[in-house]
Amino acid sequence: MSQLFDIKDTPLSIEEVVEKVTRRECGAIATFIGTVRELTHGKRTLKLEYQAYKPMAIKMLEQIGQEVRDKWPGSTIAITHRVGTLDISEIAVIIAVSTPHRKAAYEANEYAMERIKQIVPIWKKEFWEDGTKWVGDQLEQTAYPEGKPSIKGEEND
Amino acid sequence: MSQLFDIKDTPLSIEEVVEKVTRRECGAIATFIGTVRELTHGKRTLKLEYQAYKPMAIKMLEQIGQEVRDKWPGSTIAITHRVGTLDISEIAVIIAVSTPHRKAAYEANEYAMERIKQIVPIWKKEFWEDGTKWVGDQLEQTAYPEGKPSIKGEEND
Amino acid sequence: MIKILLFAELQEEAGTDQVEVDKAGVTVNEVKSWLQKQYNLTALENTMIAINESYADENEVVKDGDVIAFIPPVSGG
Amino acid sequence: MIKILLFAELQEEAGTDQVEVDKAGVTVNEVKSWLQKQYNLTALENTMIAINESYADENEVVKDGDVIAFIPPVSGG
Repeated sequence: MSQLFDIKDTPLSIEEVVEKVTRRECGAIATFIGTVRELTHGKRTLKLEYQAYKPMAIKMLEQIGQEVRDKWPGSTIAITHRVGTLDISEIAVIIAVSTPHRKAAYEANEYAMERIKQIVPIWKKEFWEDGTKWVGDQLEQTAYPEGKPSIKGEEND
Repeated sequence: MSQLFDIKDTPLSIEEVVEKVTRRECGAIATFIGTVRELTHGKRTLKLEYQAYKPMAIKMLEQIGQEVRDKWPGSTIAITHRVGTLDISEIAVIIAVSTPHRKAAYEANEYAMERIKQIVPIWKKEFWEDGTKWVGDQLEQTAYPEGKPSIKGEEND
Repeated sequence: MIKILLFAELQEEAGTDQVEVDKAGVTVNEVKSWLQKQYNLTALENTMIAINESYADENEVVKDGDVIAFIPPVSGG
Repeated sequence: MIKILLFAELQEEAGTDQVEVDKAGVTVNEVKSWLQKQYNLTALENTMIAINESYADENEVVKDGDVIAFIPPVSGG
């Protein structure tokens, strides 16, 4: 099997990520697809650039996978994040979670997305008509409350 | 654009349904993929057959779409349901919802799935090693509380 | 004439997926009773009714040309 | 020798994505102060630290061969 957690610099395939979590004993697959949005608070984005600290990002994605399997036994999760330059509507991230039953698939998927925004070393640079900026801190924490991102996930229980 | 709500008797494509809801102003797409699960309460399913009252099923899917757009302004939803004979792990239903922001995409998706199970005239026949059965009433309501399925969705607010 | 549509186990019990019958002017409930006797159906109890593709009340009176669908508890998704 | 990795705006400010420097035996915090002066960095304040691909405390002492990554607030997803 191809690896469940991946960082790629080429366009992402939804079918490919879903395929990784499809299992005979699971009836539900929830996916989240993050795409490049043109307008944020009325401001027009021209394109985005994503950069990753790739080996650590994959380790952190694997850690999120472990957290998800611990919290939702019987679940399988795969995450692929894109890096490089992305145009509007291109896919930046795909999270797929399969579970025997539906409710857990949604919950685990949402949990994984929250955790990505907390601990995975990936950065986004916005390109607007009037400039560029590396965006940090989308969760609007002005500093990590404990001086570093929670790497255990307690606050999400 | 191909129609947002569809009933098909051939294998479903995730990319095709996601494509229908991808928009420049949306950054989040949540999908739900229902697949044929082999084991339910330890009992082995060999295959499933889905039957639909197709014109009414499409009307009900369209109604769910309207409910979703009313509840989550700015969202776009597409649903395709398969009919006919399905093997284990084949896709029975795909729901895709795009929204400007993430939280609403998950919520609207889950809402749509609940509503499908309440009002859309589609039936599933289980094939086991020792027999077959048309499955009804998965929500374990022994009768519709008001004598018919809620067609307005009040109980989900 | 009205057209009656049957699905899932009702279709299998009746051995047909549709019936045309001269029942205009009676209530849905009366159509249901007739159907139950005619085909000896066991699964009509929790069945919902749709008239012309919209859910309807059992007390509604059917008109000539109406399509009456008997809808067992649904199990899509 | 230790290897320092820089990302996002830190990389652009410093004009490089990695620096090798003879700083084994000092704390992460001291490496950070050195880095800030050396490259006149403005964005180090809310930065997290990883040693050998795991988040680490600023008081940890770096060893020869360690890879120290300065991690600005992340914005993936």
